[in-house]
Amino acid sequence: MQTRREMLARSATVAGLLAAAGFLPSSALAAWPQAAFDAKTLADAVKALGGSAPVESKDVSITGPDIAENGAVVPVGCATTLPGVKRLLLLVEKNPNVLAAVFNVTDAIEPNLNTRTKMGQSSNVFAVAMMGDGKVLFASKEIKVTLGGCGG
Amino acid sequence: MKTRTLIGVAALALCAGAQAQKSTADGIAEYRKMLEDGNPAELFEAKGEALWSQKRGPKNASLERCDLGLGPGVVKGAFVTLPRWFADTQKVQDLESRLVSCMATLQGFDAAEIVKTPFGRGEMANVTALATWIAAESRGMRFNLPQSHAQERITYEVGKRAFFYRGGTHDFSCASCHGDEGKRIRLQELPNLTRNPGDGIGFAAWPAYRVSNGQMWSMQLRLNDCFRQQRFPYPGFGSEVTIALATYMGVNAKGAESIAPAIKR
Amino acid sequence: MNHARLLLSTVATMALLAACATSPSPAELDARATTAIKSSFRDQGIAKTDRLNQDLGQAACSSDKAPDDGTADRIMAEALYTVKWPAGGQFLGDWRAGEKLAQDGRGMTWTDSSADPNANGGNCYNCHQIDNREISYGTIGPSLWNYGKNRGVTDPAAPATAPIVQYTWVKLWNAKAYSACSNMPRFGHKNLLNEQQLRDIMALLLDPKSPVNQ
Amino acid sequence: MADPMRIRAQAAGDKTTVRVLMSHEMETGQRKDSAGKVIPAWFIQEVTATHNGKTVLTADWGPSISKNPFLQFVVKGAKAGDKIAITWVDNKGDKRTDEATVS
Repeated sequence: MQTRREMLARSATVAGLLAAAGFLPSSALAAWPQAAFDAKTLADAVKALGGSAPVESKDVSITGPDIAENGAVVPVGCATTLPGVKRLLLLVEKNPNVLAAVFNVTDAIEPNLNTRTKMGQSSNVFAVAMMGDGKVLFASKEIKVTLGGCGG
Repeated sequence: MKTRTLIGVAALALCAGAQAQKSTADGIAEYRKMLEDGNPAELFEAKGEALWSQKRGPKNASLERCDLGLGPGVVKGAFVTLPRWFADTQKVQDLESRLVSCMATLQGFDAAEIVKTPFGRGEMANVTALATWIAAESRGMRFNLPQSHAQERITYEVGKRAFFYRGGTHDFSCASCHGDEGKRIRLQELPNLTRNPGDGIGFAAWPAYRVSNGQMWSMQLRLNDCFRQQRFPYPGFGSEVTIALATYMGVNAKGAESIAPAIKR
Repeated sequence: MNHARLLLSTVATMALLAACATSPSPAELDARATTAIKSSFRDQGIAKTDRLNQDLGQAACSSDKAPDDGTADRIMAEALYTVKWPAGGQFLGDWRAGEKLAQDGRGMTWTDSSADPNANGGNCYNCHQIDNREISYGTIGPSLWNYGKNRGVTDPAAPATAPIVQYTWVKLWNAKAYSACSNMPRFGHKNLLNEQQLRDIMALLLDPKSPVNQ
Repeated sequence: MADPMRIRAQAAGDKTTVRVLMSHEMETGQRKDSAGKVIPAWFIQEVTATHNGKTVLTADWGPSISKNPFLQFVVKGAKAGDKIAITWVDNKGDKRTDEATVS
C-alpha cells in the first residue's frame, strides 16, 4: 500500500516534471513549503518554515467558534497586535497534517486574516506569528466539532 | 436534613445540565452567525445570473423570455409565488421544473435528458445555479403562492397527503420529523412544516449552500435527500409528489420572508 | 309527483357533479394522492418501490388524525404478536457495541449497498439523548439518560427486573406494540437490527455499568 | 475552467475590508470514492492579493482549507475606485484571477 507521504512525494515529482516541461507556473509550486504542510506538530511545521521554538503570547489571537456544527467548514482567524510580523500561520492540532495556511503579511495589510478550515475532530487550533526579529509567538483555542444530521 | 441536601444536589445537577445545553445552543448560534458573512451560495448566484442571459442550447437562445409566472422575463418576485399553475404546460410547476420547460422551449434542450441528469452534473448543475440566482432576486420578499386555480388547490391537498404518507423500512413520513414544534435531529432544529414555521425557516430558506458537503442544494435536492433519509425509493426530479410537497409547504409558509439562498449545516 | 321527484334528483345530481368539478371530495383527493405517490418514485439500489406499499399500521398512521381506538388496538395487538424473544433468554449484550450502534445513523437508504442488519446503525442519537456526554442528540423521542438507573435496575438478571427488561426488548423489536403510531422504527420486526445488535443496545440502556446509568 | 470568484471590497475610513469566495473543490487526497479508490488531492496552493497592481498579501494553503474557500483581510490606505485583484493557483497548475473595485 502506498502511504500518503509517498503519494505526495510522487505527485511532487510529477509536478516537477510538468513544471520543467513548461506546463506549470513553476514559481508558484516551487515556493509552496511542502515540508511544513507535511508536518504533524506545531513545532515541526514552524521549524520547516525556518522558525524557532514557538512561545505562547497574549499579543497573538486566534478566533473561532467554541463549537462547530460541522467540521467541514470552521471559521478561524489569526491576528497580532505587534508590529513587524512577517508570517501568520493557522494550524489544527489533530488534523493529519497540522498546517492549514501560511499568510505572508506585508505592511500594506492589517495583520489580521480570516478563513475557514476543515477539522476532522474536536481539537486545539493555533495562530502563529513569525516576527521579523526571529521570535515565533502563538495562541491557541479549543474548538469542539459536533456530529450533526441524520448521520447517513 | 439529609433529604434537603439531596434535593439541593439534584437541583444543582439539573441547573448544570440546563446550562451546558444552553451554551451548546449559543455556541452553534455563534458558529452559524460567523458563516453568514461569505455564503458560498454567492458563487452559484453569480453563475446563475450569467446563465440566464447567455445564449445557449441547440437554439442558441437565452432564458430572458422565460415566464416564471409573472410574465416573460420577470424574475424579481417570481420565486415567492412558486409552485403555481402554468397554462402553457397545463401543469403546476415549481421553479426547477419550470426552468427545465423554459430550457426546452426557448433553448431547445431535451427536457427528459435534463431530468435524468444527477444533481450537480451537466445541465442539472445549471438548473440549480439558475434557481439559486432566481431565489436570490426575491430575497426579503414574502411567500404568497396563488391558490386560485383548481389544480393549485388539488396539488396542495395531494401534497398534504404525501406529507403524512408513512412507508419504507423505518415507517417514516415527512411528518415524522416535521410535524411538531421544537424537535431536533441531533442538533438540527426541525421546523414544523404543517404550518407557517416563520421567516426564513423551512421552505423559505432553500436553495441553500450545504456546509457539510460544499454543495448547492435546490429544493428538489432537499426533498430528494429527505426521501433518502426516510428510506423511501427515489423520487423523480419534478415528479408530482415533489411539486405537491413544495406547494403544501409553500402555501403553509404564506407571509414568511424568504432568505434563500441560505447557508446550512 | 313522479316527475317532480325525478326533476329534483336530476338537479341534485347535477349539483353534485358541479361540486365535483370545482372541488374534489376527500376520497377523490386520497385516490389522486395515491396515484401521485405510486407514479413519482422509482427503484434505486436497495430502495425499491415496494417500500411504498403500506401495512395496516402505516396506512392508519398516514394523516394528521390518529386512527380510531379499534384500529389502534388492532395495530398494537398485531405488533405485540410479532415480537421474538432473544435466544436463551439472553437480553443483554455489550454496552460498548450498543453505544457504537446508537451513534451510527446509517442503513437502508438507496446509497447503502447492503440491507443486512450488520450494515445498519441504530440511529438512536438522532432522536434520543442517551449518554449525556454526547451533546449532539435529537429530541423526537424522550431522553434515555439513566434509563436503567431511573427504573431501579441494579441486576438486569434479577427476576424483579424482568418486566422492564422485557418491556424494553418489545419497544426495540416493535415499538408499535405500545403506541400504534409511534415514530420509532420497528428494529427487530423489520430486520433493521439483528438479535445481537438489539442485545447490545439493551445493555447500553440497562447495564448498570453502562455510562448511561452512571 | 474554474468559475469566477466573488470579491467584495468595502472602504471604511482609510481601511478596506476585502472578502473573497473562491470556487474550488479543495480535495484533501485522503478521501475515497464509493468504489474505495482514493480521490486525488486537488487544492489551491497559493493565493496572491494586489492593490492597484502592488502585491499586498501572498498565502500558501494546504488541503485542509474548506471547499469553496473564504478569505478576509483588511488593506490599509485603499479607497473607493481602487482595484483589488486576487489570483489563485492550485496543485494541478490551474489558475484564476479576478478583480474588484473598492466601493
